[in-house]
Amino acid sequence: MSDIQSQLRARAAELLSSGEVVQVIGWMDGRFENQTTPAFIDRPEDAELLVFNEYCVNTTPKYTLYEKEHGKLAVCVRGCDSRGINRMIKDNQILRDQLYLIGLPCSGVKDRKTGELLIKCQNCNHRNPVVYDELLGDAVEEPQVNRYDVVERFEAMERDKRAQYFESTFNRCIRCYACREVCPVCTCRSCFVDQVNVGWQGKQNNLAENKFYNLTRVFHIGDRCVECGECERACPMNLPLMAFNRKMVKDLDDLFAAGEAGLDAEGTHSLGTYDVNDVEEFM
Amino acid sequence: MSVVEASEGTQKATVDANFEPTILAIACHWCTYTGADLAGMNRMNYPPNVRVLRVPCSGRVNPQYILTALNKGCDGVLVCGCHPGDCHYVSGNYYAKRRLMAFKRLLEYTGLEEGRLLIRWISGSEAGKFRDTVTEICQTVKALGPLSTSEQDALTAFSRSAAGLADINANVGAAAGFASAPEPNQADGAGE
Amino acid sequence: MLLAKDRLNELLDHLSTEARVYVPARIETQTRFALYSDTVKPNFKLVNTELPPKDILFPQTQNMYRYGFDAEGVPFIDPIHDADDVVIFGARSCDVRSIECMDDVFLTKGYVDEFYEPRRSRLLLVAMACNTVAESCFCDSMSLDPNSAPAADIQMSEGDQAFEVTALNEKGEAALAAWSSYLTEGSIEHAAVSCELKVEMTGIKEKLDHMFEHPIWESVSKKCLNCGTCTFVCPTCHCFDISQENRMKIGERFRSWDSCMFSCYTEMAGHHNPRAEKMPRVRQRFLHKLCFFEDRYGKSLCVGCGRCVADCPVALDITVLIDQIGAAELTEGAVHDA
Amino acid sequence: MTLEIEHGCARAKEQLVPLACKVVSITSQTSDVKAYRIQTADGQKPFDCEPGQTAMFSVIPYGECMFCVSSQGEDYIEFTVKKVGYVTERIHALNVGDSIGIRGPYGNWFPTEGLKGKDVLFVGGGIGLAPLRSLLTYMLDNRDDYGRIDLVYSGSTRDDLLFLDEIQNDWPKYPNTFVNVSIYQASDDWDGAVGFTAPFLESLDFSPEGRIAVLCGGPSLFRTCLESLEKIGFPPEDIITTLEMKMKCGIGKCGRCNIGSLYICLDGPVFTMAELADLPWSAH
Repeated sequence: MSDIQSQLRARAAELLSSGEVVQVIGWMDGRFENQTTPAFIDRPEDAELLVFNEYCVNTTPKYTLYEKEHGKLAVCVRGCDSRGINRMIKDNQILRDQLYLIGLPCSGVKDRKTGELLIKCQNCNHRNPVVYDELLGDAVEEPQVNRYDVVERFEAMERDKRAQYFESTFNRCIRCYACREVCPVCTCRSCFVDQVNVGWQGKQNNLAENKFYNLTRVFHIGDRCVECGECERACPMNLPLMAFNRKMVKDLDDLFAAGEAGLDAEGTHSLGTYDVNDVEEFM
Repeated sequence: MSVVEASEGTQKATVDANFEPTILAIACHWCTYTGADLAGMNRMNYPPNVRVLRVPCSGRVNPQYILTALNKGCDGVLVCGCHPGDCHYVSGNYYAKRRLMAFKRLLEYTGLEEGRLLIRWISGSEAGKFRDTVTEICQTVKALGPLSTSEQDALTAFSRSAAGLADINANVGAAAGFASAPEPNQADGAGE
Repeated sequence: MLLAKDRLNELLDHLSTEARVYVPARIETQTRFALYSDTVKPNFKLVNTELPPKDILFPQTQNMYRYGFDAEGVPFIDPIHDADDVVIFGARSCDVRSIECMDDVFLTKGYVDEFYEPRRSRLLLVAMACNTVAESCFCDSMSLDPNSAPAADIQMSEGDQAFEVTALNEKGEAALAAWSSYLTEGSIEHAAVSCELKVEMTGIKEKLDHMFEHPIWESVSKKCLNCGTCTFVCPTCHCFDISQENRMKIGERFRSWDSCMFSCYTEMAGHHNPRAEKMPRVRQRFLHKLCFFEDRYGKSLCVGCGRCVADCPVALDITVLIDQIGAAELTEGAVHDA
Repeated sequence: MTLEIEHGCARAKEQLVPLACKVVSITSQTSDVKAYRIQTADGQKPFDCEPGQTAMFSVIPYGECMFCVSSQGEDYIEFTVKKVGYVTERIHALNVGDSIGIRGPYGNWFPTEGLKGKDVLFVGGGIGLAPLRSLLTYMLDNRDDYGRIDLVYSGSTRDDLLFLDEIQNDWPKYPNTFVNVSIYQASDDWDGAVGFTAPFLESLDFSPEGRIAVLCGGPSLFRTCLESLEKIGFPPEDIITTLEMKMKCGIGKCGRCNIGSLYICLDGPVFTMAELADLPWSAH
C-alpha cells in the first residue's frame, strides 16, 4: 500500500501543479497512532501529507458537495467511495466532469483500536473502484461475501425479541444526525428533520421520535443506498444502522430485482419507478 | 451489538376485553373513499374504531404518515387505494405499491406486529370489501391489544386519562389534521 | 475513610432505597451514567463514559409545563417539577468540572433556572479519581487534576481492596456520616496519574480574542460534517431548544438539547440565518468553548474530557486545533478583535 | 458624554413558564402588521417594563416568539407583530379573547435616564418602528425631560408605514417634536418625501451636536443608515440600536443569541454602536 501512497502523492502534486484540479480530497494522518482524517490538499507541496493505508476510515464523496464550488476536484475513491460518487452524479448533486477520480484498490479498512477489519468492510463486495479516471496499483480480488448475513440473522429472530432489540437500538440514538451527514445519498437541500415548522420531526429524544427519524432515514435512502456502511461507522453510539439499510436493499432486490446502487451513473432507483407486472400482495 | 445480546422477550399483558383500538384508514379519494361512501349509503355496519383520512391518491401516502399515526396513538393503520390499473392519476398506486411493500416489511422487521399495517386495493363499487377490510383490521388489532405503551409517550397516556377516552374518540377525527373524516358512526358508516 | 470493594454494592443498594443512583456502566453498545439496579453495576474501568452525566441534571428532553384547556374550556399552564434525590457515583474530575460550568450557566447571571436548580440542589456528587487515562484525555492541560475534583461533595479513589472516601464539604460529611456502617478507618496510597496528551493552553485565549476573522476557521471547518456528535457527547454543551408537542386540546412544552452545529439552530423567521454556512458554526463552537465562555464566566468551557476527540466521525480534534491556534500567525487583515 | 446602558438585567417574573394571558384588542396596521394588546386572564397588566424590553409571546400550541413591547398602558402591554414566519402567522390568526401565554420582560432597555435633556433622532424603517415606538411614546409621556425629538421613518409604500395616523397627526402636536416620513417609490396616494431611508436621512441635515441617534430596521437599512449617521458625524457611542437574534429562552441560557461573551436576550438587546464594535459580529 505504501507504494500506492507514494504514487498518490506524486499524482496529487502533478494534478495540482498542472492546474488540472484545485483540490485533492483524500486522507492524512491524525494525532493518534493509526488515525487518519480527511485531507483537503490545495498546494502541490502539501501533497506529501496525503496518506493511504488500512486506517483510512472516512469516505470521501460527501465532501464534493461542499468543495465543488472551488473548481475541479480530484477525489480519492475506493469501491465504496466510487459508488457514492456515482450515486451523487445520478442524483444531480455533482457533474462527472467536475471530478477527477483517483481510483484506489482497497483491501479493507481496520479499526484503529482493535486492529480488526471494520464491519463495513467485512461485508464489502466492491473493493475496487467502479469508476475512476486512473487506477493506482493493481486491482484486488473481490471477496465473495453474504452481505445479508446480519439481516438474515435478525429475520430469523422471534418478533418479540427483535422488537425489543430494535427498541433498545432506537432508545440509544442521540440524534446527532452523523449518519445523515456522512451519507453520500442524504443530499436533500432541506432535510425533513430541519423543517422545524413543518413539524415532521419532533425535537424530543424519545423512542417514538428516534424511531421516526431512523425509519424515515432508512426508507428515504434505502433504494439508493450504496452500502458503504459509513453511517454505521460514524455513529458515536455504535448503532447497527446497516441492519436497517441492508434490509431495505435486500427486500428491494428480492421484490423488484433492484440490484446494487451506485455501480453506474445511469438509470433510476427502484422506488422511483414501477412495473405493471410487479408482485401483487395487496389484493 | 450481536443479535444474541437481545434479552428475553417481554411479557405481553393479556388483552383487555374492553379494549377498543383506534385505527387510521388512509383512503384514496377516487376509489376507496367513494367505496366507503357507498358502504354508508347502503347502511352497512362496520366497527366505529376507524377514522378515515382522505388523500388524493394512494401514491400520496407518505410513509411518515403511517409512522406518525402509530407513534401518536393509533393502534393500526389501513391504507387503501384504487386497484392497479385504475389509478385516477394513471400510476400513483403502482408507486404506492412498491413503496408500501418495502415499508411494511421494514416496519415488521423492526418489530411491528403483522396485521397492524394493512394495505388493500378497494374500488368505488366495493362497499362490501371496505366493510370487510375495516372489520378485519379492527378484529386483528383488537386481538393484538394496544400498541405497546412504551411506543407511545407519556403525553398520549396523559391526554387519554385527562381528557377521557370518550372525548378523544369524539374529537380525534377533527383534530391533528385528520380533517374531512366521515362521522365514525355505526349506523351510517360514511357520508358527506 | 475506606470503603471495602466487596461492600460497594451493599452501599449502592442502600443508597438506591433513598435516591436515584447513577453509576458509570456499559449499556449494550454505549457507556454512560445509568441508573444503578440489579442488572446495572458500576464499572470504574471506564475511564470516562461515552456519554457525560449532564443528562441527569439537564435531560436531553425535559418537559417544562403542560398547557391546554380543561373540560370547562379554561386555559391552564401547569409547570412540571419532578426533581428527585440523585447521587452521581463515580464522576471523573472532568465531569465534576463540567457540572461547575453548567452551574455557572444555569444558576448565575440573575436567573436561577427553575428546572435545573431543584435537580442540582438535590444532587450528591461523588467523584472518583482516575486510575488510568484514556489516549484522548487532556484534562490536566485544561487546569484540571485527574486525581481530585474539589467541587465534588465526596472524593473517592480506588485502591486494590478498597476505595478511599473523603468528604469535601458539609454535604459530603453528612453523607459519609450516613454511610458510616459501610466504612472503616484507614487510607490508601493513590498513585497519581497524569494525561499523556498535552496541549499548550498558554496564550490561546488571548490569541483567540483576535482571531475571529482568521483564515484558520475556513480550513479547520472543511472536514466538519456539521453533525451534532461533539455537542451531544460534550459534558458542558448546554444549548437548548424549546419546542412543544400537542395532543388534542393539551400539549407539553419541553426543552431539548440543541446543537450549534445544526443550520436550523440560528435560522430566524423569513429564513435569515446569521450562521448559515459551515465555517461560522464551527468557529462559534470552538470560540465559545475556548474564548467566549471564559470572558463571561472566567473559566474555559472545555474540560479536556476528550469525548469529542474520541467520537468525532472525521477526527476533527480540538487538541489539534488548539495546537494550530498556538502556531497560527496573526497576520494583518486577519485580525479582528473578538 | 457617554451614555450608560445597563446590561445583564434580570427582571422577568416568569422565567420559562408563561403567564396565561388573553388578547384584548387587535389593530391592523398594514396588510401584514397587527398590534396586539395583552392582559392577563383576569384583566391585569402582565408586567411593568421599561421601553425597549422584550417579552416572549407564546401562541400556546404552536410556539414562542420574542418581541419588543412596543408600548404599554395602565392595564395592558402591546406588541406589534409582522407576519414573517410560522409563529407570527399563527399570531395573525388570533382573535380578540383568545388565550395566549406571555413571559418576560427580558433584556435591557433604552437609557431613558441618560437621554434626559438631550435631543434624540429616531431612525427606522418598516417594522423597525415597533421598538422605537416604545421609547418614543415614553418620551412623549415625559415630554419635559427631553430635548428636541425627530423621527425619520420610511417604508416601501404608503401601506407599509405603521401607525401612520399617530405619526402624522398625534406626535407632531407635542412641542419640539418633528416627524419626517418617506416611502421608497412614488405613488399617487403619497404627497410626502420619496427615497430610501439613508439618503433621506442625509438630506435632512441633522447636527450630531448634543443629539443621540436611535436606529432600528432591517439588515440593509441598518447598514446604510449606520453609514449615513457616521458620515453626518455621529460618533459610535451616540448611536443606539436594538439587536435581533433567534431567541428561545430569553434568560441568557439557551445559547443561540450568543455574540462573543454576550447574550443578546439578557445583556441586550439595546447597545450603542461603540459597544458593538468590540464584539465579534458583523452587521449582516
